[in-house]
Amino acid sequence: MITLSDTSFDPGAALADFTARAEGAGAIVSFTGLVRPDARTGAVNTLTLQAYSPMTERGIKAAVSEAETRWPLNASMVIHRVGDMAPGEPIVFVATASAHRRAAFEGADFLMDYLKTEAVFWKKETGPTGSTWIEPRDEDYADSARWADTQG
Amino acid sequence: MITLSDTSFDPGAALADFTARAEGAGAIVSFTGLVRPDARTGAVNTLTLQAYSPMTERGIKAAVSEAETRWPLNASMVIHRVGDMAPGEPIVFVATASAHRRAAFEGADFLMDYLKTEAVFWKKETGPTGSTWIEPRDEDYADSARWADTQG
Amino acid sequence: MARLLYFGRLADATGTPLETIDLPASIADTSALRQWIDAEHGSSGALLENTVRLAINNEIASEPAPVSNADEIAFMPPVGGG
Amino acid sequence: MARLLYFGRLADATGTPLETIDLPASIADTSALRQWIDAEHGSSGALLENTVRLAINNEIASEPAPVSNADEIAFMPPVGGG
Repeated sequence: MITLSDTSFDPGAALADFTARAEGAGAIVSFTGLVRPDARTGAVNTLTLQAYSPMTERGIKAAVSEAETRWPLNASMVIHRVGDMAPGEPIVFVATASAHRRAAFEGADFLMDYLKTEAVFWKKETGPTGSTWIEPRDEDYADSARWADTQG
Repeated sequence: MITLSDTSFDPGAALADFTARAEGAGAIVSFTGLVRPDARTGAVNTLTLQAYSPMTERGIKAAVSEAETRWPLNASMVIHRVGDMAPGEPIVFVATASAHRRAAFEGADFLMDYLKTEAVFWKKETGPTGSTWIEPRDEDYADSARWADTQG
Repeated sequence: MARLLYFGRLADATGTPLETIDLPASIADTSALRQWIDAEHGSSGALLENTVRLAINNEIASEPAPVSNADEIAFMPPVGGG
Repeated sequence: MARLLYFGRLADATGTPLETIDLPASIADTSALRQWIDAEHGSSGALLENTVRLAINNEIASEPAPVSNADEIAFMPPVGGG
């Protein structure tokens, strides 16, 4: 289940829904990303995320399919904000369910690496000194490259 | 925050509480363990967990302290059930908050390895053919040993 | 009419996130489109950069690719995740 | 009076999870306690196993360790997490 939402969402409610859906699973991992007040360009009042539908959703669906191929997941869920967000607001929620904890952890970690490095989003930070569009940095690619080792 | 609870708890409510407490964090990872209907000894109607207070809590606190030494965590939370549980009920909830996702994932993973392999609990599965006390198996130790590499 | 989308900093470079425009007959591929629209908007080469990818009708293009007056064409700076 | 706790399968082996008992004067250390209480309950050696650890007043004991009639003594099979 993949949702791009232009309004705020509640990670606790998302986990409650997901847990109710994940019948028979023994392990559920969730990741919640929140807007930090001290992002890359200094103090941040507003984080803006742009997506390009349906390309953005298609990419996330492909990452979810890859995760479900690599790990035995009973269920998975992605909620991603778009639009303007304030510090402390949730940006992203990912949950995975599996029989055992290792698969649930690795599946969620993999999806987050995709979402934070390759997903089709453009990101702008607005602070007291103005707005800056943020483009990828090397550290992001290093995280994502961890998964390449286990491929093929 | 460490809680041993002899009544059922709601992982969604726990994550909502934790997220509210984790001010300034950018990344929150949660793990929820649920009673599976198909545990080690076959069909399971009831899982029973025994703790020895305060030794059990003391061990969990030490693991939380170690996690907070190893990773820059803003906050962490452990809720663990004791007593009788039915399939689908939450057994354990762990949450970690950090500035970045790698620390939050690894801190939660480390705490779960402690809780599933070394924590002071005794576990009984009761199914149609009777009750069995479950003692450690090798696979559990392999997971926990992963962390030894990064020690010292 | 072609629908042109400018994502991220490219909306600042062109002054608009989105426009519907009649492509001149001379604009038959992505290479010609980049040159022409960058000049139209006075974007100082922002639309010519190699790291800016084009998507035609929501699919990443292997450039140069043909463009037509019915296409939705997106100018995409590097995506960096959410 | 000493307070004896039997965790996990040891409650099945002794027939009780918990008892308060007057230790005979001859029972001065964990080794003597294990022998005596295993015989008392007819536990067929379950309380003598090396993998069964003893905790005295909520601290794991390095055996043999002295025991007194005021102690809480727990018999603990291997712990396997939750």
